[in-house]
This record gives sequence, C-alpha cells and structure tokens, in this order.
Amino acid sequence: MAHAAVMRPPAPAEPGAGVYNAKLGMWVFLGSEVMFFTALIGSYIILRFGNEQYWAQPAQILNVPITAFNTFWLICSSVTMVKAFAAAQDGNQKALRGWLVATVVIGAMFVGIQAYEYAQLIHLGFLPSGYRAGSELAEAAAAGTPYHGSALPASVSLYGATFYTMTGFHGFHVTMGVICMAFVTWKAFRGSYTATDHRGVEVIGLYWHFVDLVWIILFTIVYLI
Amino acid sequence: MEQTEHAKHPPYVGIFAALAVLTALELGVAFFENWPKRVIILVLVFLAIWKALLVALYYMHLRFEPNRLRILALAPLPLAVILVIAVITEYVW
Amino acid sequence: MNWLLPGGVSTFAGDIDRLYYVILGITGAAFVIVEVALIWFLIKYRARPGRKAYYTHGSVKAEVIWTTVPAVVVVMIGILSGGVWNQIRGRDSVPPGALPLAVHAKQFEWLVTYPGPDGQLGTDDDFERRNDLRLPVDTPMVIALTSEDVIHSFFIPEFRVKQDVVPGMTIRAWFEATATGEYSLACAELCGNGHTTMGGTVTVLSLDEYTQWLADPSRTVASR
Amino acid sequence: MATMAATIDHAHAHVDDRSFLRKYIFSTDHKIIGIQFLMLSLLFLLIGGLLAMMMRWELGFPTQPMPGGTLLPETMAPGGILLPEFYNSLVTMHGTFMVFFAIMPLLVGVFANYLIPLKLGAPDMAFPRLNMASFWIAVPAGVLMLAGFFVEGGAAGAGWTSYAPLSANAEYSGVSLGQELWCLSLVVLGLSSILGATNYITTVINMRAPGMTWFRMPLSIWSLFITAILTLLAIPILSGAAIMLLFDQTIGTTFFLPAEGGQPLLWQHLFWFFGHPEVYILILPAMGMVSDIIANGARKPIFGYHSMVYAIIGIGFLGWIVWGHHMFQSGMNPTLGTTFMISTMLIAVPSAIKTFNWLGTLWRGNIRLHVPMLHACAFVAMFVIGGLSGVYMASTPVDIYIHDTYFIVAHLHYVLFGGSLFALFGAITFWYPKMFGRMMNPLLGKAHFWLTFLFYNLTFFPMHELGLQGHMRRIYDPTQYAFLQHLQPLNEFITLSAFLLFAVQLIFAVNFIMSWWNGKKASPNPWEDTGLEWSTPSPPPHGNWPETPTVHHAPYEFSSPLVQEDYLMQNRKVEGAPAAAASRTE
Ligand code: HEA
Ligand code: HEA
Ligand code: CUA
Ligand SMILES: [Cu+2]
Repeated sequence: MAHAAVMRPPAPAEPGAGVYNAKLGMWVFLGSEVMFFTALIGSYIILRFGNEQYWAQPAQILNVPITAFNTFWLICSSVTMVKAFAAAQDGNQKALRGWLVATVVIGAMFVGIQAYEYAQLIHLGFLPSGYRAGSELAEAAAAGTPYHGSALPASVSLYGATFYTMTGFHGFHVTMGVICMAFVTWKAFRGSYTATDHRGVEVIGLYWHFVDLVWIILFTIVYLI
Repeated sequence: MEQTEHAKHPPYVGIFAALAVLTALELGVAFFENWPKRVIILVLVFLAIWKALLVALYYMHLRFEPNRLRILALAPLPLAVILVIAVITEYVW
Repeated sequence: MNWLLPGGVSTFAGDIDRLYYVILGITGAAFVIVEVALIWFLIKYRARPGRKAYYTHGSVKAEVIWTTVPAVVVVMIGILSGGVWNQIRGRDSVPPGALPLAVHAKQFEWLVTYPGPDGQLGTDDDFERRNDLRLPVDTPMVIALTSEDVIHSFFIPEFRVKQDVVPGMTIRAWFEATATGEYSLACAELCGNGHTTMGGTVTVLSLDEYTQWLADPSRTVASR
Repeated sequence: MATMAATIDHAHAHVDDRSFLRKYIFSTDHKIIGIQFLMLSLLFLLIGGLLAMMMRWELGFPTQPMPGGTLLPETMAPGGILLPEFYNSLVTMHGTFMVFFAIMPLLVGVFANYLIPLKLGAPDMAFPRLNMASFWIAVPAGVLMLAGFFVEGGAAGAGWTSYAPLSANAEYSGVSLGQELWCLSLVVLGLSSILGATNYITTVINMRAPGMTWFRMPLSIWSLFITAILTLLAIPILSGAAIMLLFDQTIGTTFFLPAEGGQPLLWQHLFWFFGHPEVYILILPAMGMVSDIIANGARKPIFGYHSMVYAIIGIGFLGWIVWGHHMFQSGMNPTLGTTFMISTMLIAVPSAIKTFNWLGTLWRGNIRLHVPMLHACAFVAMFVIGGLSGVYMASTPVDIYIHDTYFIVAHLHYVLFGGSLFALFGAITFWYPKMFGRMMNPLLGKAHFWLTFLFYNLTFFPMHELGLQGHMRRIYDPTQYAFLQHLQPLNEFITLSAFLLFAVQLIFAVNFIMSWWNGKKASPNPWEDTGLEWSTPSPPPHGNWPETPTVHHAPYEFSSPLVQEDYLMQNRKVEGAPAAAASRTE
C-alpha cells in the first residue's frame, strides 16, 4: 500500500514524531510488515528447530549460486534507490529519473530470476508439498543415494512449505514494490519531486530497503544455514 | 565512519561495497566444511545482522532520525523474540 | 441438584475444588464490593438541581491501595495454583507405581488398549475396548493419549481430568480414582460432525475385580 | 500553528462541492467512513445474532424441527432439523462474525474513525484515501465470509479458532471451500485493519491540534491509540497463520498437519499470540469510551486520569505475554503453563485500577443517568463479572475442569456482550447526535437498556452453572451425555431468554432508524460535554472546523470552579486557567 501513502497531497511536516505523515505512516506500516514476516520466519525457525532431520543441506537442493547473484543484484537495487534519493535531495532531476529507472529494472529482474529459480526447483521435483512423486529428487531420496554430497532427507514437505512461503511472500513484496516504484518513477518524469519536497521518493525508498533487509535475513537463514 | 558524519550524503556506495563483501564472506563461511555447524550458524547470523543494520541505519537513514522514530522502528522486535522463544520451549520440554 | 461443582472422585479433585472455592470467595468479595459501591454511588450521588459535583482529579493514596491489594491477591492465587498444577502436570508428577493404559482417540471414538494379564503394554496379550474405560480404584493410572486424526480432549468430569489429545504427540495423563462406580468419558474439543457423540463410560472397579477382568475381558463385572 | 491552518485550507476546500458519489459512497471524509462502518457492522451484528438464535434453538430443543427451519436448504436443516455439521458452521460463523465483523469494526472502524480527528482537533485522518480503502477492503472480506454458507460443503465449521488439523484438512471436517473462504476473508479483512491502524497511529501522533498534549487526550483516544498499535502488530500474525493454513488446505503443505513434523500446536500458538491481543482490541476502546461517558454522566473529572492511561498501556503490553492461557490443556509444556498463569493473573491489576477509578469518578458526583450513562454503568458491572470469571480460568488447575465448557462461553459473553456491546450501545447513543444531527429517543433507549440488561443476564449468567456441571461447549446435542441430561431445563430457559434478548434488540433497531428523521434536532453540545468534537456543529462540516481549535484544558474538566457551568470545554479559553503544558509532544 506504499503508493497510497505516497499519494497524500503535499503538506508541511506537523510536529509530533518530528517527521511528516507519509514517512511516519510508512514506518508504522513497516512495523506490521515485521510482524507478518515474524509469523512466517518464526514458524520456519520453530518447525526447523524441531525437525532438523527433514532439512536438506544448504545448496543440496537449492541453487545457491544463482540466488547469491540475485542477492547481490537486490543490493544493487538498494544502492540505486538511495542514489535516486540523494539525487532528489540535490534536485538533480536527470539523475533522479535515471536511478529510479535502474531500480525498477533491477527489481523486476530480481523477480524474474526468482521465477526462473522456482521453475528450476519444480522441475527438479521440489514442491511446497515436498518431493514430486517420480521426480529426480524423489528417486534419489527413496534410493538414499548421495545427492550433491549427502543423502536427501526422507521428506522435505516442511522444507518446501516454509521455503516457498517465505521466499514467495518476499517475492510478492518485491513485485508490489516494483509496481509502486514504477508509479513514483512516472511521477518523477512528470517532475513531481523537487529538492524541497521529494517525500514520495523517500517513502517508497523506505519500503524498498525494508524488503531488501528482509531478503538479507531470508538469504542467510533459508539458503545458507 | 566519523568523517562521513559531516559529508552531505552518507557513503552510500561504500556501504554497498560493505554489503557485497559481507555477502561474499557469508558464502565463504557457509560452505567452510571443517567448522562445526553451530559456529557456522552463529557467524552467519552475526554477519546477517550486520548487513541488516547497515541497511537500516544508512539506506533507511535511521541513524539520522529522531529517537522516537528509532524506538518505533524497533518496537515489534521484542514481540517476535518472545513468540519464537516461547514456542521453541515446546520441543526442549 | 448440586448447584456447585459435582462430587469429585479422584485424588486431585479435592485440591482443584478447594482452589475453586478459594477463588470463588475472593472474586465473590471483589464482586460484591464493586457492585454495591456502584449501585450505592448511583443512588446517593444522583443529580440534584443546583448542586455541583465534588471537583477532584483523584488521590494517589487510593490508587496505591487498589493497585497493591489486587496485585498481592492475584499473585497469591497464582502461587496456590502453581503448587496444585505441579502435582498434576509437573515434570515428574506421575507416581512411580502407576498402572499403564493406552487410549487412542479417533473420529469419533475412544479406543482403550489394556495391558492384559501381564500388566505390560506392548505385549501380545494386550487387548482393546471401544468407548469402555475400566480401571481400579485407589490406584494411580497413567494413560498414554494418542490421536488418529484431529485434536480431541480426554474429559472425565468427576475426576476433574481434561487433557487434549494431539495427533503426532503422545501425551501422558495420570489420575487416581477414589470411588468405584460408573462415570462418563467425554470429548471436550470440537473434533468434527460427530464431536457431540464422542462419549464413553468409565467403570471404576476394586483392584482385584480389575485384575480378574484383565485376565478375562469376556467376563462382565458388576459395577457398583 | 499557522502551518496547521494552512494544511486545512490546502487539504479541504471550505465550500463542499463534491458529487454524491464522492460525498457518501467513495468518500474520504473520516466521518462518512465511520458511518459506513457503522451500517456494515450493525448488519453483521444482526446476522451474528440470528445465527446465535438458531444455535440456541438447537441447544434448547435438540434435534427438534426449528420453527421456520424448513426454509433452510436440505444441506443445512432437512425437515427443519439442524444438522450437526450445520451447527458447527453456526458456532464458527457466529463467533467469527461477532468478533471480526461486528464488534471489532464497531469499536475501531466506527469510533476510531469518527472520534480520533474530531477529538484531537484535526481536519481529517492523516491518509484519507487509505481510510476509504480500508473500508472498501472490509466489504469484500465480509462478502467472502458470508459466501461460505452458500458454497459446496457449507461454511467453515472448526470454531472461530479453527484449530488444525480439523481445519487444515477437508477429510476431517467435510468442509473444504468454506474453510478456505474463512482464511481468505480474514486475510483480506486483516489488510483493511492494518491500513486503518496505520492511519490512526499516524493521525494521533502527528495531527493533534495545538495544545492537545499527550496527557490532554481523552481516554477514548488513548485506548483507541493503544488498540491501533495492538491491531497493527497482532493482525499480521493472524494473516500469516491463515495463509499457512490456506496452503495446508489447498496446495498440500503440512505446516499444521502432524505428518512429517508439522505442528498442530503451532497453529494454536500463532492464533492465540494474535488472539489475546485481539480480545483486548475488543475491550480497550470500550473502556475508553465508557470513561468519557462516565465522566460526562458523573459531571466529574476522571478519577486518576494518569493511572488510567498507564493502565491502558499496561493492559496493552501484558496482552502480548499471556496467550498461552488458552492452551493450558492443549498438551503445551506445563512449565510454560505456569509462566502464562502468572502473567495472566497480573492483568487483573491494571483492570482493577480502571474499575476502581470508574467507581472513584462516580463517588461524590452529580450523576445524570442518561441512556449512554446507563450503558456505561452496565459495562462496569458486567465487565467485572466477566473479568473475575477470567481469574478462575487463569488458575491452571481450575482451568483443567472448566476449559472448553460453558464457563468459558459465559466468560466471553460477559466481557464481549456485557462489556464491549453495552459500551457500544452507550457510545452509539452518545455520539448519534454528532453523527446524524438528531437525538435518539431516550424513552425507547431506556426501555431497550433495561430489557437488554435483564434478558442478557438471564441468558448468560446460567451458563456459568452449565460450565460447573461440566457442560462442554460446541456440542450439538447436550442430551447425548448422561451427565448433562439433568441440565436440559436450564438449557431451555437460556434459549427462551436468548430469544427475548434478541427480540428486544428490535427496540434499538427501531430507535436507531426512526430517530434518523424524526429524532429531536441536536444542538452542537447536547450532553454538555467537554470534548473538542462538541465545539463544532452536529453533524460537523467537511473539514470539521473552520480553523483549527486550540486546546487549553485537560479532557474532563467537569464542575471546574473556573466557570459557572459544570463543564469546561477543552478549547475554551478562561482567565486564570493553568497555562498550557510546554510542548504538545512531551
Ligand atoms: C473482550 C474480551 C476479553 C477480555 C477483556 C478478557 C479478559 C480476561 N480473560 Fe478472557 N477470553 C475471551 C475474551 C476476553 N477475555 C474470549 C473470547 C475467550 C474464549 C476464546 C475461545 O476459546 O473461544 C477468553 C478465554 C479466556 C481464557 C481461556 C479459558 C479456556 O479456554 O480454558 C482465559 C484463561 O486464563 C481468560 C482469562 C482472562 C483474564 C484473566 C482476563 C482479564 O483481563 C480480566 C481482568 C479483569 C478483572 C479481574 C476484573 C476487574 C478487577 C477487579 C474488580 C479487582 C479485583 C479482582 C481480583 C482481586 C482478582 N480468558
Ligand atoms: C461480541 C461477541 C458476541 C456476541 C454479541 C454474542 C452474542 C450471543 N451469543 Fe455468542 N459467541 C461469541 C461471541 C459473541 N456472542 C464467540 C466468540 C463464541 C465462541 C464461538 C466458538 O466457540 O467458536 C460464541 C459462542 C456462543 C455460544 C456457544 C456455542 C457452542 O459452544 O456450542 C452460544 C450458545 O448459547 C452463544 C450464544 C449467543 C447469544 C444467544 C447471543 C445473543 O446475545 C445475541 C443477541 C443478538 C444481538 C446482540 C444482535 C442484535 C442486533 C442489533 C442490536 C443490530 C440492530 C440493527 C440495526 C440498528 C439495523 N454464543
Ligand atoms: Cu473428539 Cu470432540
Ligand atoms: Cu486470552
């Protein structure tokens, strides 16, 4: 809903939190986002804590190289985002637009790469419900033959469920972000942001960096641990 | 970090570099065979928290916000911790 | 009919009921104080023409009193409860000599596995009864509760026993009946369309009647 | 505060030339949105009530054809006899509608929307468009939930708590689509609530009029503020859990199914981690508005205003660390049970503070027993009963016996109906003139109050007794159990009282609707109250005030020696009044 906050007609900051409404509102909203991911990530931690035997080794099923690249890629989009914000502060319209476009493009590509990753995993036979019967993974697991180093767990239904839920909802957030970002970019091209009032850029930036931050956590605990 | 305090913009690119390096470090550690899993996990979490902090403090410029806002931003975290810890005790009982 | 708790026939029924009456006394007092004060004030201070209310913003002394008193009282209730709770559910609350039974819940029945003559579960003289729980009087019983499908709740009102039965977990519940007779077993957790019918009978026998019955389950025992 | 005035001029043209559609349907005016929520949630209150009536018939006269029951489709009540599966849907939907679609929107959707800007001296919410979105998202959520009754397999039937695995796998309950709609609807409603909460919090922090310092905010606003924080942080947990449950139902995941390590108890932990804050979401605003009304009725400042504020905050915080008290018998780690028992007990303390401060406010007052005041006092009387019964359940050993019995049902109706709903009847009567410019009829109001009060207690008090006799909740036919048969007369009595209780609600409905056009025209301040909202016409114009009011006084300056009248409005400047506190954000 970030864009809704952005659409607020400009008004000088009222005292109170010491920041203007849209920014405060975004931080408040992010508070609830934190709790949403708490539900997902918390469940993951809890379920995994009790069922280590149902978890595969890092990189055994998941494609870490491509995700590592995607992580790096998302960090890039964060730096382009702050660059855009800095440009807005300096009132440098040209740079602002350039950086925003870059951010939108990179964000969209992140989603694309994740979609590719999903396709690959599903092809392998790794589903939210566990192994796909008859798939390469299912066979290896049944046979107990080493697969990328060690034997696969007997079942990965929890692994799959938590993996797809967490990364899926992160992907969903990125998609939302890209849409809102496209809207902000469009406004930027209409010259809506000045050196004195560029709240839209700052607010969408907050959301964008939050999503990046969540990914930093997810990448570590889902792919590397 | 000190001199950047006064610079007009925080060292955004420098932080970007730091994030990239930390990510590389993580990858290194994660597949470092001859460490016990426990240690690896601890190190990884430590690194991840560092990355998260960099993003929150500089990219989300919490570092330059009034305290009220920082508190507001951190408020939900204790609740998250309470939930996870309480439920995990189900397994250790 | 008895307007308070129905008679309890297990060793910890007494403690639970006592606790209940303690709380009844305390909350009863709180209830009377509040309601009486409320009604009394409403009548005594009802609006009268040409009169202004007494202008005050409160009194620290009063605040302190009605903060600390309830605090002390509830903590006290908490401590009392904690003790009883540990006797019933504490880590090592199950008495050493307790006789084992296994109860498997499924939509919508209770399957009771008896150890058979040897008194050991998991041996091949075990046998099963449906919705028919029999146990000896004055003997601690420990029951391993498992579920086939959904969550049920093992409820014997007169014993003051209630324990949810969760699929995927084996939950041990123990109790000791103090009087022979027929009681009801009920399911206290919504478990589907047949929830309302998921009942059984609990028959408490004398110890030797029970052992005899274990030896020869076909034999029906007169239960009093 | 020139900037503030500027904001208003900027945000709202004073001449109101909006089309009908923008003005009444897709309005961004917090007052209109509040009224829209009022209509929506009263409708759901009515539906929830009707479902309750069907349940009561079944419980009072088990497996007997229900009058008019033949109108229901065969899949629900063949020959007018309710089916067990339909009964389960009734219980579930009754609880769900009442909690999520009646009381919660009534308290938060209606009064947070209507009161926050008006009581803080703001022209509107911080994000008017977001506000409109939050209402128009709530509507489809309600439709989705209702749709359950009309789909294959019927509406969700696993209780409003939807415990897994029963709720997670259609094989167990026979309900598939209905249960999925339940999850979906709550996720959608959750979005609406979160948008609302974001708006309320921002508005309270940032949009207070000059002089409206934190400790000059009326208790209604304080409680709505804390409630918004609870909503903001609790609802996402439910959304997350509901989504996982939805996946278990649809795409074969096993979060809450015991197979391969899934955790049925995890659902309960997530649900109640949300659920207990939720029940405080359902009582805090009621407490706040009752405080406003009681101060007004007693013509006295609230006794111990500051401790009232800290009590609200205390309840709000403690609410997060007690959820386990719903799971004492669930097979949860017993040591955890003890911890949760202590934290739960402690909640009695802030509640006690509030209760006794209400009494302190009445003490030596000059009490006007107008209709809102009657309801407010009933709130105190009934909430105490519900609260005290909570202490029995908080005591883990006693809870072993009364858990999942009608003792719980009695408790929850004492706090939710005797508490929240009485407060709401009072609040609706109190702010009706501000909303619609007309007074509700006091005679009908009194009649409705006394009859409701009577039949309410006749309906719910005996449920304690049922519970003590071991009568389980959520059972379709009590006569199935030998040890419950002797309770059937009591069940019949409760049922008849419930029917009468429902019937007398008609008085309220009539009063509510008729007063709309033939009610006595309301002056700006009919109750002689001190709040800012009474300093603008009834109903207030778009933008609320020509220019922002300035606040000079604490919220409840009744019978102040400074003035002749027995009330001193917050924005009235009088010589010799204590100077405004230094900063409006201290
Ligand atoms: C508005 C909603 C609301 C409120 C305010 C409360 C308030 C409280 N509730 Fe309640 N509760 C529910 C709604 C609410 N509850 C619902 C809906 C359920 C059922 C859910 C389901 O399973 O469907 C439930 C269930 C429930 C349970 C689970 C029972 C079970 O399933 O086994 C417990 C257990 O501890 C409990 C406890 C309490 C306590 C201790 C309070 C306390 O906050 C009460 C504090 C107030 C007082 C104590 C009274 C005032 C104080 C005094 C007059 C001072 C003197 C008092 C003393 C010295 C003790 N509640
Ligand atoms: C605020 C919440 C609320 C309210 C008001 C009610 C109201 C009622 N409830 Fe409800 N009830 C719950 C919340 C509520 N309930 C919950 C959460 C459960 C647990 C569900 C579960 O176990 O999963 C429950 C369960 C429950 C049970 C237990 C079922 C079981 O376990 O098998 C019973 C049984 O008698 C019952 C009865 C009633 C009755 C007779 C009313 C009567 O008071 C109803 C009277 C009618 C009204 C209050 C509506 C009147 C209409 C208006 C005033 C609107 C006017 C219209 C206009 C102005 C246009 N309820
Ligand atoms: Cu089994 Cu209810
Ligand atoms: Cu609770």
